Amino acid sequence: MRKQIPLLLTFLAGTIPIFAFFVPERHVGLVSTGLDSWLIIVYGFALLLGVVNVVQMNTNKIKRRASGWPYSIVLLAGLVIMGSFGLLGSFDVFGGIATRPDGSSTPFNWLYTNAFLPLQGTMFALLAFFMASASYRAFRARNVEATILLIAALIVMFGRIPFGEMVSKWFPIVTEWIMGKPNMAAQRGIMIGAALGAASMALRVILGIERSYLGIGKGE
Amino acid sequence: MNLDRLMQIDRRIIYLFVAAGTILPIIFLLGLPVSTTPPVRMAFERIENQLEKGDVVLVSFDYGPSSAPENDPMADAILRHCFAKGIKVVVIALYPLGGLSEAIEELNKVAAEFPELEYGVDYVNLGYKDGAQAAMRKMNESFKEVFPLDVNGTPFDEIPMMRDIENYGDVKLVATLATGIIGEWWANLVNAQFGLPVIVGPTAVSAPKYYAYLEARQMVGLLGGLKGASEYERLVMDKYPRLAELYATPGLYTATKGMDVQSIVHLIMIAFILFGNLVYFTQKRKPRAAK
Amino acid sequence: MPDFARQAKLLLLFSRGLLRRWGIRSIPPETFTTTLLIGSVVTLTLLWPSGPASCQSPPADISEQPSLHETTGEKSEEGDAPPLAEEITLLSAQEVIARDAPSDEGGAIVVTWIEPEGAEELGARGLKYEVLRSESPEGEFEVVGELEAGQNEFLDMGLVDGQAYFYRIRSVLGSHRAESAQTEAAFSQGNWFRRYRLNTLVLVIVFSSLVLYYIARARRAKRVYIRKIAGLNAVDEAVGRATEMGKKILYIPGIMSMDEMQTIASLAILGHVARLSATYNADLEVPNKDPLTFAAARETVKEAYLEAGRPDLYREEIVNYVTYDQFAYTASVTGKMVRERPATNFLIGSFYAESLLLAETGQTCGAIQISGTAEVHQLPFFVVACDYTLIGEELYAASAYLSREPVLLGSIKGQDITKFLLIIALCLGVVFESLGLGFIKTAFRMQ
Amino acid sequence: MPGLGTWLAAFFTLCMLSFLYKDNPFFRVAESFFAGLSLGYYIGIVANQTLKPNLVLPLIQDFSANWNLVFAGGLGLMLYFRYIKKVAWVSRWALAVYVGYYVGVNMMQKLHGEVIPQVGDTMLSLSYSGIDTLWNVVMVAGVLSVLVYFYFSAEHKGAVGGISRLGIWFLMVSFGAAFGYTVMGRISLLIGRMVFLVNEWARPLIEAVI
Repeated sequence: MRKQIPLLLTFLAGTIPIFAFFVPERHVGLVSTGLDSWLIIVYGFALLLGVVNVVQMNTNKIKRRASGWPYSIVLLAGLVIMGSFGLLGSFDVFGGIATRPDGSSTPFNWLYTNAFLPLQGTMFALLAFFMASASYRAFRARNVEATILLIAALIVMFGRIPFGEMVSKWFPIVTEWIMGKPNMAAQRGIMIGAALGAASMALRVILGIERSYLGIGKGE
Repeated sequence: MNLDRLMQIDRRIIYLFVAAGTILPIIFLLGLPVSTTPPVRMAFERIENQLEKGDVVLVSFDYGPSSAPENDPMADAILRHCFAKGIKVVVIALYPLGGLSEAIEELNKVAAEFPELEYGVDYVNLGYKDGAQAAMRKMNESFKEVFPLDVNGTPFDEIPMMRDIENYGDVKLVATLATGIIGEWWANLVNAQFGLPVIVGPTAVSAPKYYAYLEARQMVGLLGGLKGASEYERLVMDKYPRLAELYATPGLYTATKGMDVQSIVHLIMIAFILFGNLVYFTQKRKPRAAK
Repeated sequence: MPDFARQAKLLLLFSRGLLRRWGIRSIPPETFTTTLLIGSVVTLTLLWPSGPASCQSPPADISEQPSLHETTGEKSEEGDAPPLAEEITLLSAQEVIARDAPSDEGGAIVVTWIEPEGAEELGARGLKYEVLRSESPEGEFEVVGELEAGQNEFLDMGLVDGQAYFYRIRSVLGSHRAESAQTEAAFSQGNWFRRYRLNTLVLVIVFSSLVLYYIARARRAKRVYIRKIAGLNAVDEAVGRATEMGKKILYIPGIMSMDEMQTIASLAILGHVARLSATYNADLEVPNKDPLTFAAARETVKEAYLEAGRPDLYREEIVNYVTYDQFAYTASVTGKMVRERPATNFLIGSFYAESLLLAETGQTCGAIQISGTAEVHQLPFFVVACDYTLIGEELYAASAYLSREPVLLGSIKGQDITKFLLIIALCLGVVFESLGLGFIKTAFRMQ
Repeated sequence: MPGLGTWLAAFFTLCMLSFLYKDNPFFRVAESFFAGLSLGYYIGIVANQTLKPNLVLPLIQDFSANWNLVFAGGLGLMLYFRYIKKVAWVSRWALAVYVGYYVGVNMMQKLHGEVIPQVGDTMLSLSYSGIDTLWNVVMVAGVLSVLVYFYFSAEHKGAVGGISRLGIWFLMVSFGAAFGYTVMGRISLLIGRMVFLVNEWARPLIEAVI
């Protein structure tokens, strides 16, 4: 019974949106959108699950003096500072979490602007470097496939900068063509295939055939 | 042997090149040649030839910090162009994630370059309004209802230049610097329904879809990404010596510099790829020759 | 009443039979009833009139109509229609019919009519139609819509289901007016099928039946052939390598939640990897960005260790949570890669910009990397930086491929046959389109 | 002199960039702080933008109209039953409903929103005059060959093998091109960070020092 109720719940919950997709009748739509708004709340609850785990792991690390434990203190400090500004903000302490009416920052917003955004932006910007090293290593004409990959990448990279246009006016034109025709065709092929794969997966989940995500083995 | 080592080049050497290729052009102006394209010239000529001193242009900040490197220079170039020509500017922000901070920052920066202009008379910042599409519709009836106060909290009626501006009818043009869907709304909603001419400055990624609007004449100009912005800079520099001087200021980030970075880093990457293949083939041929 | 009871019992038996077919062997009746009860309670609460989703407010719809009327009305006053000739015979619209709007949730009536003779010519001079509505045949008619000449259909929305409505069409040209006959009473109602989604319904039925058929066939021990997928053949070897080297296996299930099919596919593969790790006593770690995926991954790994007969090796730290931000998560995981130098990285699931950051760092750390995603925009980066990449559909086929379970393999076969039919349809569509016959393409139009 | 906020931002930017050289304590501090900070940030966001407006406020303001949200809250709480040994198995219920619902949504979305329109859009006419026909042939051939590549239950030999090979080539063109096309956007991001470091932090700092 412990294993079957979840499978039945999955089945019931899974048929609702499928039914609602074809049936315009108002009440059917209400069930579907209602369940949707419930699940947004459920998802909100889930975050705390992660927070609990992070706090547990890091306090353990500090207690055990595991290697790198001082960094756990840094992590928990970040969590406590930002988290408490955020929670207090929801009771309108410090003027909420956005900017105040006079344009000045709340503490939450100040940390967001001066710590969160630069950290996030820099991590994202590292990609420029990684693209350079990855392309140097991978774009080698080892075989037919790798050569095609290499040539397509080189043409498009040339076609995107003014220098390429100066060398030949064909670079931007060929670039647009590659992006619009063969690239588009391949992406469509991938999308159609993947969509069928996902739909088949969905069907297996609804029918309870695929259930490893619930931690329910095949034995039952 | 040596070639082997070249193949396994330390990635940090590549990183060093990329970093240098990014920082140096930001500090020193290289000024690689820029050729202009019709969509950008259309935008420039619209402001240059069809507007007169005293006309009003609406500039909408519809982007945030995430796309600032691309959109900032466009906003600056258009603001500078308007100010240099004596066109009055109404600035608004409709993008929720940081549109207002961009609007304040860029307008303050450019306005400081034109000390002869006066806030409230020659330019104004009406601030941010949420619900972009609704605000855009409502502005057709009344700017005042959408923006009762400016960004400093001054009531609409106490701003001298706003006395003559009631709705879109009193504005000659709107320029939107956009990262998301808001730019499209200016074209397919405001232009289509209210007939206000629109110039859009989108990011490079979203530029292709705007060509359709340009062809359908729902827009009067397009500045696609950094490239478009650098072309606009070239056009205003050629026309206004004062701006050319300004754009040569060392500490100023411009699209021309950004585009220099793009060209150089792209070329660095291409060079490394070609070099890698060169070494690969020389090495591959060697054993054969030995046989 | 006994009839009802018998039907209910039959339904129960039928559902249990179905479930048995799907491999759920025994369901105690009380479980089934409990679930049905829970289901009906949920349904009832959601159906409660003042539910959270009952935000459709008909008055809002109605209030929009007068404004529409207003603006168009203004235009017609300053309109640029040429002055009217004195002699003009304005005819009324013919055959005005009002009926429930099809394929909707109710509250709408569609009114159609045939334009009067000469409408085309008069249209150029500003002929308009006003749609008049009343709730009783003798009652007052009010204007609910205004249309230009050339149109002959009006959708009246925001109505009350079950209330009778009567319509007339008034032709208006300058000061001339001509009213049509009144329609019979029309009622709006909710419908039970969206007819314009018929093509999807057909696809769903064909697809599901094929999948179910081949599952049933595979159960009857018909072998299913699956082509080689290099990335999946490498899984066992990759886990073995980590065991030999005494180093970690890092499994990253993407950054999306359990509402994403790729995540579910990834967890199926994680189940396999975890079983292998348990068997070989390899060191597995699964860092998570999404909290629900984290919860599910825990269940998956725990069960896998149990199945492998090594519940003693399972530790809560195997599956851990990092943070909810995409890039903070990436920073943590790349840091972990550099410090702990895992022998094997699995990057399987839904990835965005972090794909290359993770894959490139893993590559420089010398790990064997097996990646898989259906995100078209991230595939290039995985292909470039990983040893093996599961592309799109290969990701979804993985659980069947790895487990070799007939039921799962059967579903792949069913999916392939659907693909075959689509290829045929595509070829036919191209041929007919080239011949100027667009009916196949029309059948694939999405609405 | 740059302000406190600018100093903080510059510090973290440099810490993150130092990872390019190698792992080091500065990066580790930034990385750990970032993990904690971002989690705290989302606690704030979830509390203020999901739980407060969707659950707490509706229940407080008008309980009689929104009482069914109690069930949503209950479902959410079920996730935590895993910490109570006796009822731990109930924690799967919430997950089951969540997965079930979105799996149903996904199935329709994929078949209706992806398969049907993408197949339909590929039904291109091959009877135009001139180059357009050739391009349409490329398009149709690309989609078909990639689909054949994804055909699992046939051996990729002979004709099927040949077509699927063509499919791989199309995939390679696409991957190479998409890679090259993305470079520009990534460099823009890097420019953003570098302009911040150079113009907003380093330059005022140097000017202040000199």
